[in-house]
Amino acid sequence: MKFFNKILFFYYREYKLNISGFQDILTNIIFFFVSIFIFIFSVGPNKETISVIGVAIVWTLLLLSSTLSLKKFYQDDFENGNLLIIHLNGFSYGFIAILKTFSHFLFVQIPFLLSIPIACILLNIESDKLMYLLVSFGIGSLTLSCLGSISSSMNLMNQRNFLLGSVIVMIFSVPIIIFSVGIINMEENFNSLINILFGILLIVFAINPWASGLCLKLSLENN
Amino acid sequence: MSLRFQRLLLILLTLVIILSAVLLILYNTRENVSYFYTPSEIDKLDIVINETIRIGGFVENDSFNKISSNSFKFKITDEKASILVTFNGILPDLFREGQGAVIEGAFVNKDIFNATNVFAKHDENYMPASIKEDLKNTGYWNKKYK
Amino acid sequence: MKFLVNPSKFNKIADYVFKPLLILSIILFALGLLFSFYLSPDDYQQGSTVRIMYVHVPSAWLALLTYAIMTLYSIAGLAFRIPFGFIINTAVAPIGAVFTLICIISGSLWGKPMWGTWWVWDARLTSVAILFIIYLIIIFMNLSFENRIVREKVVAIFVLVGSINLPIVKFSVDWWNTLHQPATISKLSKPSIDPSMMIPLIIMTFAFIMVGLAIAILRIKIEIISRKSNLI
Amino acid sequence: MIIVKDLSVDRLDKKIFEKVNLSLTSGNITILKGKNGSGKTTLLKAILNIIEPSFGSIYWKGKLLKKNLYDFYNHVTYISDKTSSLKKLTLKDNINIWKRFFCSNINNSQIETALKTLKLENYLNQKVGTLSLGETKKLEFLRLIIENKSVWILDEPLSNLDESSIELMKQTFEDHCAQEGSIIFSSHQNPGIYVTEEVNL
Repeated sequence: MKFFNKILFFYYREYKLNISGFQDILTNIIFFFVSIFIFIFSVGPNKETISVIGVAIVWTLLLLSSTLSLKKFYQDDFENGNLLIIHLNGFSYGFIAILKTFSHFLFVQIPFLLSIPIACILLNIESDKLMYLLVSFGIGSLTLSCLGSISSSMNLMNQRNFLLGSVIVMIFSVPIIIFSVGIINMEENFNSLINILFGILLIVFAINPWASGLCLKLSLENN
Repeated sequence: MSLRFQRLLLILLTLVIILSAVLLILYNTRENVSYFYTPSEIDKLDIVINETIRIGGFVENDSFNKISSNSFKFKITDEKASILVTFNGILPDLFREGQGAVIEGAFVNKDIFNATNVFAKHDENYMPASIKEDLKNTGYWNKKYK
Repeated sequence: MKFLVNPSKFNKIADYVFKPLLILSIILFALGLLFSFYLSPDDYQQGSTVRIMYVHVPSAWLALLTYAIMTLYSIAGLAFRIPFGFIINTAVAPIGAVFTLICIISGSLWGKPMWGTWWVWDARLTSVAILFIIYLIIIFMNLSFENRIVREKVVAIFVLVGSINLPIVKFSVDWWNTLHQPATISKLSKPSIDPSMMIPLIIMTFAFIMVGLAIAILRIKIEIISRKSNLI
Repeated sequence: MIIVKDLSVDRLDKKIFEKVNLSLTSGNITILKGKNGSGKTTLLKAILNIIEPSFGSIYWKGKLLKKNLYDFYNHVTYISDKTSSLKKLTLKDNINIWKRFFCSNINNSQIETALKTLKLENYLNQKVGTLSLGETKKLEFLRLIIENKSVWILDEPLSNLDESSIELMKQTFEDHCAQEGSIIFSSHQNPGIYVTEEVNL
């Protein structure tokens, strides 16, 4: 029973950390909206073209803005030694990775999920497509968090170019983009595409604890 | 929940998840994530006017006629259904009757499909041109090997 | 078989084998080019554009083969703690990248006459492009870590995570009926390629393998020496 | 409780230390002495099973450390030279987080007394980032007291502390040993604390 308290209070700590630094989450959302404006100005404000490519814009910008906050994953806790303290408190490395992924999902991806309806109004995407977009991003965002956890734990000790982490996330999210945009445009085989997206989520979710856990162990060992 | 128990739990969880994921993906990719539709599939779906889709199949024999310098009319078939296609543009040099082709475009009305571009699909058998001649005159020339 | 695992044994075998390997690869290349240009006939459908196949198909195979070798060696490095695996990882990555680049360029050169476009967003082509970018990431990763132990292991982990893409490249043609034609040689029962075209293909493949091996031997020796000397 | 049998760790094929023996039973203190970079932190991390020793073994309560690692982690607190408190939060939040996250059965009055002894009580609502280096170091000791585990593993605890704080540290060490606790700490100058075992690296 003590263990579940520890998990609960781990999230209390994450909540306190993220609420105090609320401007980080807000900057992500602002980045998301500003890039939508840039797209609208560059493409031109006529309604048809925007509603055709609107879904693709939303998805690519969500992907890009979720790779913005990779530094917040493990880097801060690694530098001030908290990662070691959390491990000494009885969490194995794989478990830390899962907890961190869910905390990233809660505190970074959920605000994006909430800001999608507003983005859809800006890009005048019809309401039924909005429904598909929310569902597909709901699944896709957890996959992006798992990929973010893998790539940021790989780049913990990599001082020279940290951008490699976001490149890794983008490369592995190509199938996610293909199927989620496919869901929204091709309505008739809807549930099979959702299953494929869910399958990709499961694969990445299963790999995440082992890949991130091993990288965390390595970084702590050779710090 | 000792560390070793967590590790055991993780191993179990990973195996179950990977298994269900692979089953899920293999089951779903089997039928319908296709790069293009075959003409028989098109008949089953309700045709949506000028929505760009891709159709793949064989060019029906002696259905190909040239209207003007670069506008053509031919039929795409997969031995079960066939669709009349109009196309203006340059055809790839591999494009012939009986040859596989993938066309991209939209339905102009109920049964005419206006293609925006045509890809000639090359099947996987390679055979020297010389053998084609002697097969032809010995009469073994198989219709499919056009 | 010890030389596959032990650096010093590998060095001995490498010095012994390198000279003949180089000569052999030059001969095979000359033979292969001769065969593919002059002695092999035109294809009954495509005419002479099929000759690009003699470069495209071997480089595609070798790109996948190098990645498979890297995956095996990173498993050996991580699970069985064989340090030689990490040496192979850092040494072979650029060779795989070059083979994938040759495959992509020759593929698009071949695609222009055959399909009518330089590049079409098709399952196999995208997965090969992803494979190329994964190779680039591996090379960049090798350059950006200071600590050697962390660099080796993180690269090995990334190779393993990236190996999900390998089956996708292999089976992308069968899963999604794509524009790219299904595998010609994989149907071992009745390879639908005429023997007269098969010979140059085999010769070119062996030529590519020899060249790849020669460069790999050189790079592995450099890697071993650099590890012994500065031990960063 | 902790027995280390001729442990040796090498990093990048360089020997950091060799054949180190150490035994720590409840109620006494061990000090690791050595100049900078002589592997004191590496030895502490090896004891915490963070670093794989290349030779030798560590026993906790008679059993091999790897076997009952969870039990070991339940009895150990580790203070590294880095300040582990969250800079963006106030001192009060930090204390709340530590108290709950470590599920420690310490009541508020004990925390109050600890704050008074460490003279940190008037910084409660101040962000930790604004405190001075010495005060954040004392904050680490506050976490030590909040966790109240039996074994303390400290890395350079007495660096950048003023005279009165060092006196204070000696006092807390003695109280902790009186209640059957044990301490391993590393230091490059000799602090003059009663030490039962000394390990020179």
